[in-house]
Amino acid sequence: MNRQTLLGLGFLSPALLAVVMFFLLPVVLTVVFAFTNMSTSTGILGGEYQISESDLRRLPAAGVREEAVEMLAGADYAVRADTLALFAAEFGDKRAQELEALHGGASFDDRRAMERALKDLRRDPIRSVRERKAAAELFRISILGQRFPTEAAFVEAITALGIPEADQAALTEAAYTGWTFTTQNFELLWELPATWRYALNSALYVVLTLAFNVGFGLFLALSTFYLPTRTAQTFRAIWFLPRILPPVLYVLMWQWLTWDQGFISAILRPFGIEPINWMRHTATHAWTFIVLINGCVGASLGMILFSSSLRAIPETQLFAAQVDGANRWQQVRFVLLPQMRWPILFITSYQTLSLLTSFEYILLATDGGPGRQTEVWALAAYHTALSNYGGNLEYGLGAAYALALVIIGILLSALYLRFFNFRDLVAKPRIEQ
Amino acid sequence: MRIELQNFTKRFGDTTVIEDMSLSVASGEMIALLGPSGCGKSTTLFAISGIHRIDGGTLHFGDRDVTRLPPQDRPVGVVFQNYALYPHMSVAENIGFPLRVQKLKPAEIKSRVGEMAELVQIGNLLKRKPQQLSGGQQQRVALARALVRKPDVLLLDEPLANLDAKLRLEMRSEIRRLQRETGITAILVTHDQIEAMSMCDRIALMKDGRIEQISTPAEMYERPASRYVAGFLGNPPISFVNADANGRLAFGDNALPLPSGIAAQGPVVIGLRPEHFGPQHQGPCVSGQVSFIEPQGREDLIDVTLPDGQRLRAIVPAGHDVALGQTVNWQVDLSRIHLFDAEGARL
Amino acid sequence: MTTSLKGNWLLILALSLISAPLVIMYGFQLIDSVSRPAPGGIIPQEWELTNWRFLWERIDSARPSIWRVTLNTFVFASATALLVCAFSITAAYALSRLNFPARRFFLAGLIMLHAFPTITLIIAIFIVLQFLGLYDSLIGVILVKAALELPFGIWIMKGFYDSVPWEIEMAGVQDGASRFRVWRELILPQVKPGLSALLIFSFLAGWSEFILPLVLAPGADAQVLATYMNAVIADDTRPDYGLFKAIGMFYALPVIAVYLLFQKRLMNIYGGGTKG
Amino acid sequence: MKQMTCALALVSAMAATPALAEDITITVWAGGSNDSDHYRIDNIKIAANLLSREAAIRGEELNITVEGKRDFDGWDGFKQAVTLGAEAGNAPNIVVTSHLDIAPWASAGYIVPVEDYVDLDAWPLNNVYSNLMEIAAFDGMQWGVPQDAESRPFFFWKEAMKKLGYTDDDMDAMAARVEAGEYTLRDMLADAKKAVDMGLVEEGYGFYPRVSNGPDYAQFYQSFGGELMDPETGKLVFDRTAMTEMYQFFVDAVEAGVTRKNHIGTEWDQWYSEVASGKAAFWHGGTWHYGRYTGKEGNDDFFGTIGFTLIPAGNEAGRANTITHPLVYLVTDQEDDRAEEIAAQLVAIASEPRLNTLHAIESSHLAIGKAEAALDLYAGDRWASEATEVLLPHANAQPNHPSYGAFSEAMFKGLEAAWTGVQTPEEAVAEVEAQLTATLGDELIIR
Repeated sequence: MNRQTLLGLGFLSPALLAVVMFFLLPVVLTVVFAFTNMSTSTGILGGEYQISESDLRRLPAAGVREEAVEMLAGADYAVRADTLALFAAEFGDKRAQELEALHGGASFDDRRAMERALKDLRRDPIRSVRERKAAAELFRISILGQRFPTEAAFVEAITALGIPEADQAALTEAAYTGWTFTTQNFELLWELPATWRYALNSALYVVLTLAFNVGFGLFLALSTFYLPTRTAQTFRAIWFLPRILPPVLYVLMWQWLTWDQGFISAILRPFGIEPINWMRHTATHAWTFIVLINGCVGASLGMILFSSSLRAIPETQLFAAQVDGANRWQQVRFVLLPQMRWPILFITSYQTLSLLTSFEYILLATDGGPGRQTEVWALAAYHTALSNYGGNLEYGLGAAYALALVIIGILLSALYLRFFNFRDLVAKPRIEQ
Repeated sequence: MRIELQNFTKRFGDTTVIEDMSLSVASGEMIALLGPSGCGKSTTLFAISGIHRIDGGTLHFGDRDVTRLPPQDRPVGVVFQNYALYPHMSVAENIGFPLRVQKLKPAEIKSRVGEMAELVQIGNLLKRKPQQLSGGQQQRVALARALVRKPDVLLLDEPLANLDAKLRLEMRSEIRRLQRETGITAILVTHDQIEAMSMCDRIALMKDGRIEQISTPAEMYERPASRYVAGFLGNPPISFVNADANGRLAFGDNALPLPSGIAAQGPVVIGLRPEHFGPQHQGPCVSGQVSFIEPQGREDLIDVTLPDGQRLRAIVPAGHDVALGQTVNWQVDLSRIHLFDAEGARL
Repeated sequence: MTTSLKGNWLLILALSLISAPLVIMYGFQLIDSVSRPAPGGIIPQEWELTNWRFLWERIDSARPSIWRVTLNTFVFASATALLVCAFSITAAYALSRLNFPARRFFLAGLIMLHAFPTITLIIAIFIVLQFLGLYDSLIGVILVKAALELPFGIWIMKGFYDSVPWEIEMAGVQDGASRFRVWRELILPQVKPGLSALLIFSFLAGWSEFILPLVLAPGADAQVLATYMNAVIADDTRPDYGLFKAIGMFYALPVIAVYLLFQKRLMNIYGGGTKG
Repeated sequence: MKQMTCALALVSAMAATPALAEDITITVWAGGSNDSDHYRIDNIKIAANLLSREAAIRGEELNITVEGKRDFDGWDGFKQAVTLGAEAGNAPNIVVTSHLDIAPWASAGYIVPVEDYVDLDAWPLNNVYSNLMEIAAFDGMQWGVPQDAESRPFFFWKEAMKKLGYTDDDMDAMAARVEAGEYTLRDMLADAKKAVDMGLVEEGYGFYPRVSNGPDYAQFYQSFGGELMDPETGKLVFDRTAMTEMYQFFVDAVEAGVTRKNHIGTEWDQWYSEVASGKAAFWHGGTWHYGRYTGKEGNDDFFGTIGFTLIPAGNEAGRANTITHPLVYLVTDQEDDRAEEIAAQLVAIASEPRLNTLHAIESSHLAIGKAEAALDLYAGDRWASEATEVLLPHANAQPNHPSYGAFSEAMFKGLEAAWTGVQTPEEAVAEVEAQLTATLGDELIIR
């Protein structure tokens, strides 16, 4: 390994580490999660083993025989010889004898009842709540509602209950509270009508916004191109700000513009137009503003890129065109536009991907409303996995949504490799030693 | 310092650019690598400088094998076509950089930079930044920087390409002067035959990664080793005429006697420089029709189209009375014609 | 191409009309922060500074002080910017100029990442952060944000390195300097404009970031202005556009200042850097 | 079992070693809480003070620091923060949240049952209304303790009603008529239409519902005969007819010009100021709205201007109802069992009537226990006592089921689609059904 190799790898390694940690690993994890049923209920980091009351009715469907289910059900707490012996060992024979006298042979449905029974001890009462709870626990004969951290502990417990070995595997599987591997997410995506709508929304969003971005960016670049420098700069500044203003603030401005008591409503009121929430009145309204909000951000990028490539076109060409009698529109149509094919192509391809995966502005503006009409795919992924009113975060399903975008992202960026003229990019360094 | 490049081979990926080339440059000699772009002359230069790895063969400076040395360790100074001055450094810092790398004391750097600046005559510019200099001044700074650490070899990569015509003339002699004064072994890469001929002791004419001929400028002009060499040197260029050698050289209605000592049979190519053809010479005649006259002041260039459609060019002193369309029967200086076989090798 | 104002009045009129909504929004952003409009109207009635009260008092006992949040935001944005720049200048140089195994592979990877939908990875990123024990900490969000900005930063810096003439590098090497020294003393000074543009750009990106702190650092200790402001807006019992706008103004001031100061360089990065 | 063995070990350890100074920090996160809800956190602080004093008397030194946080980015942000925090192992010790979170969080192991640490039969927990305690239980275990109670009444603007021809007596009898099912949502719609037609309120302001998703909409589902959970099997119930009729009701309201088509998403600020000042004839809200109307919105004569009832029945199959959606104190699973124990004890103390009354009156919520009604502060508050009387006995709650969140979400999205005219009620119901069948599978009963 020569010095250049060492230096190259050394220079690359900090960035490489960051990329591996926060790109590569997450991509792999996303793929894995997409094949799981991970959610708030299952937790992320693995689960424990528990049979709850409501699980009992699910067990037959999971392949556990009725006899086994019945063994699991039944009374929870029992005062009988073996449990009393345990109690005696911890809390003394005298208490055990008194309890046997009071409740010997009794069984209780829940711990609360068991605790009440323990309170009946008069001669040497257990005063501390914690101790009484610990004592009640000694009489537990059911495993319902108990969590076992490992499979081994759970199997031991059900074996102790006498569950036949034939049922143990199915029961253990059903008792696991963590996530498991499944392809259900994809079936679900396929079946849900909403999925298709989100995909359609995404397509609509990308196409409309992109058209606005490119068209408007081009218009801004061309029109400011012909203006005196100062005037052009002013307009460029106006259109550049949306790009660098924090999204939270930028969307707030739009909300102020559009809400019932906002600017548009106030302006139109004297004309007899009832104030409405212009951003959320109908799906069309919402789409219009989604496109405008995102479009104004995107158009600035187009404007700047196009402006700089316009500046690169030699002025003499325009003089020549003027001499040839071309008016401005003809200059634009026949001289300028044909030379901007490459930047237009770049903006289009680059923004397709970023629009496809961006949802920040939509989240802040309409949050997908009204009626899921502006819920795009990426936002659906975010909502499903990380944010919904119900608080039930479905990481697995969300990852499946995200996976679709990841795959599209990889495919599209592979395509861009061709656009970006990869051969030139990887031209060998000219110093060889 | 003598440079000995032996069996040099260079590949970029799968394409072999230079194969099995040898070149030796005597100590204190200045040699030109001349050729059209893409002939491998810059590649050879970069291989000697160490920037390109040598894929096959060896390179010796004197007795020292430098084939595997990185460029940092080779006693070589390079002047690049665009001078590659460091834009953020002043002239003095630019020239002093190689010394700073060698960790010399600031005082010594200063004195050597001053010395070098005097040598290239830019002593008054030391505080300027490169962008404040004219092309010729930048050139001088680049030379000074290349020479300051007293390298054994000076490599010049198209050093005059970025200068205007007048400066080019001036720098031509300036570089030659510096090379002579320092006695350094120098290699000049150029595609300009005049530069090569006027500045160098010897010229290596390259084609497709090979050295076509290596000799002094006069020798190369007088006795080109191949049709290619003959065609490359000379302005206005040499004219070629296809002829059939059968005891004499026949082409169309014209024929020339075979020069003495040359035995040839079958198709050959005659090379005839314009200055050896015209009404003012002694020798056998060739007739044709004047098809073009280009006045040059002191003399005129006149194209003569032969009956078989081939064309010869002549330099005729001004004041002649030749008219366009006129049929002429002009002499050829037979001792100066060059004969090449069908493959282009000199006969 | 510059021409006189006179011949362009139609163009200017059209542009002004189209720009009006944005200008109105900017204008009222400022006006509403220091005035109180009539109910249901838009014309300012009184001029007052009460909307700016958040600067000297807590608008809600549960919210951290604005200064604390501003400090967080500043730390977040500057640390992100520094990290991005530090990692980008080395990695981009290696990719642009150095010969090492698998360079092609890294370059292809860079282009992929450059266009990659990063935000879709946020669930998985959470897991990684929590594995590192950096969830709900400013450091964690800084690392993630910096990592997500890196492909862009490397891309930009590579563009700037690519435009430095090879001869400078060759001359340096020929002058006896090591590659590292050539990079540090000869090449780095040439890409300074790119570096400062990237620094500004990453700072602004960090300053504006919303989703990452929202998801990865919900605790009060790591709150930044974006999440702070959004929380104030989301608090449905006391919406107060005047207050929002004042906070928004406060939030936007550094952005505008940076824009005015470094306009050219910012345009530089958008204009020149992203070209393939 | 593990917890219990740990606990046992701890108990014995504590008995064996002499008392040392113990410092512990308890963090409390409260979701959906505003300034007026500060007692959700402050009561834990007071409880910490009390617990320390109790310890001091026993001769132990127990220093508890309570750190509270309630400035979250809405409920979504709060729940996200708690779940991700729990996954990352730095969840707060106590969370104040919707009882609906118990099911998913219990399954995930984020929370521990309070019944493991406190005596439910002892004061003050035995004072808490048992139906509220039931709401904080899941799968046979008591996971949390109700933090407050509320209910979601139907409101009407008295002046508008008067102009519609209702006398004061009629209005006083309204609550009873609604309860008896004599005055239904359809009657309300007719009245609201009249109010719009007569110009008493602007178009779209006849019936002015909640502007975002919330438990409120489950009430309308119940009004049309819908049932949320099957008590036999514990599965969620999707009643096609009830759902369709409920959607249809809102579509009709829009078509009649009584409700605005773009109503969902209206700014809360605007909504509050409008309903509190009589811009709307009928609306519905929560008991805590009283505080907002009389406070910030400046309605000085609440009882003179606003009447309230249960949510009226929608049809024969349905019933007048109201949903209480109490927030609960939950104790999260921690490495340190001692922290869980202290947290649970603090929750118990914070449920003392006096402490809870502070919160109830300050934030216009209802009492969680019988004894509170006897306290001067509570009894002296007309709203609290009247609302408790009219509403609380009829209040039911949404079911604690791991998938109820998805159910509620889907139901509202469908409603929104029908309401805004994107789909017909039938289409919307069909889509919601398809989605719920796919996501809930066996856990859903379709009727």
